Amino acid sequence: MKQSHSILCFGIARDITGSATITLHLRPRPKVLDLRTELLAQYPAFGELVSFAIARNEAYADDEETLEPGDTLAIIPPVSGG
Amino acid sequence: MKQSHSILCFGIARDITGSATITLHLRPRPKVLDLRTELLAQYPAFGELVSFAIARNEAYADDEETLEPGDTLAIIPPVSGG
Amino acid sequence: MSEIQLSPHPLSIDACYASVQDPTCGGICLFVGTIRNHNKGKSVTHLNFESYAPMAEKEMKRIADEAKSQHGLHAVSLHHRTGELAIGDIAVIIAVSSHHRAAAFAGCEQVIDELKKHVPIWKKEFLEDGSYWVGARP
Amino acid sequence: MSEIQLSPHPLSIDACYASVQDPTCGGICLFVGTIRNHNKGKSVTHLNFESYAPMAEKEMKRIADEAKSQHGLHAVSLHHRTGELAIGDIAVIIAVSSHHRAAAFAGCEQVIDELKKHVPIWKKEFLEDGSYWVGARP
Repeated sequence: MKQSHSILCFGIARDITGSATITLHLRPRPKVLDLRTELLAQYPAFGELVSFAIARNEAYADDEETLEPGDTLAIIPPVSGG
Repeated sequence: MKQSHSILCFGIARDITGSATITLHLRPRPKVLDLRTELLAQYPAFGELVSFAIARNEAYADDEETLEPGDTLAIIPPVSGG
Repeated sequence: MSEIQLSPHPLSIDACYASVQDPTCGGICLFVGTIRNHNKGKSVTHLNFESYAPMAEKEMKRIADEAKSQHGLHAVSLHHRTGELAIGDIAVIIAVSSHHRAAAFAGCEQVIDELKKHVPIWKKEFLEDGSYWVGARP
Repeated sequence: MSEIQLSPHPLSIDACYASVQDPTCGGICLFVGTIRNHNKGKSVTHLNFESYAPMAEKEMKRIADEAKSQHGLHAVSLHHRTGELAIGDIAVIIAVSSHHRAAAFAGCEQVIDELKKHVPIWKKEFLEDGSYWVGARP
């Protein structure tokens, strides 16, 4: 039984996915790393970026954190403010 | 034959001498050090300052520089701008 | 005190300055980042800043608070613009007040360095012949 | 480019900023020095800056030029007020523009440090019960 998560896309991430929000289907109680892996499988262009981070509930998330249903998730490509 | 030099006084130097300009009589072709020595002899209160410099023609002067007639001289007590 | 703004409206140096000024502090250091007319030899016509606003505001606040406590600052203000900007427009202003001058410089530099590393804001540069997201690709 | 002003009139941060701003530079560092309401535990009511104007202007220019060449800066502007100032008034503004951010911070800090050591300007502080020349006596 897969768990579905919607994920916000900003900057070049929106260009890659073609949408401001995407939905990924992951195993139950997935880790951030599972999300990254699935994202790269569906959108190999993420592998061409300098790097990308995942934000969980508006904070940078470690690969080992477990995603809960209802978490606010976002793809954070390399930032360039200032 | 003494050589007379007029000297500008700023800040606490003006308070010590009581005047914006003083005149000192020095030996011919005096050095900056002679001026400092004469100044301390006439106004011992300069010895109570943290330090003081002599400006010659609007630049800091070394003790070994020779004063020429017509030089613009000034006493520079510790600065406190900014 | 630390104060942040993420705003689509033109930024004001005077407003950022006023928010940190205090009669107990003798020194204020500011950094103002503006839009350059070139980047890596290419001619830039204008650009657009996109942000993940709620997270950007949290990161800005965290960075300002950390600089304040690490350097013993009196106040930090951090304003960042969003949306479309022209050459010469102000993208970011940081103002830091402190009893000690060296701490104001060090704290201000830390805030801009950390902002450029961590705050989720993305700059798209428009050239005469196209556009690209700055720093996204090697 | 380096530009200096020694003036009895109120200083303007915007004017100092504008004199160094340039579309080739992405970063400007400013330092603003204001009049504090206390010094070494004493309550200051106001103060007076006296200068040896022609020499002060030469020293200001020398310090600005040296910072510019040593740090590879684009432009340096250094404005200092003279005469009577009240608490919170701006005594000095330094603005430095540079292609490289770290150089702007280092150059701006060097200018204020050197100004405080070498420029012939003297500050007389007025307290509730008297006045004294700052830094003159041990």
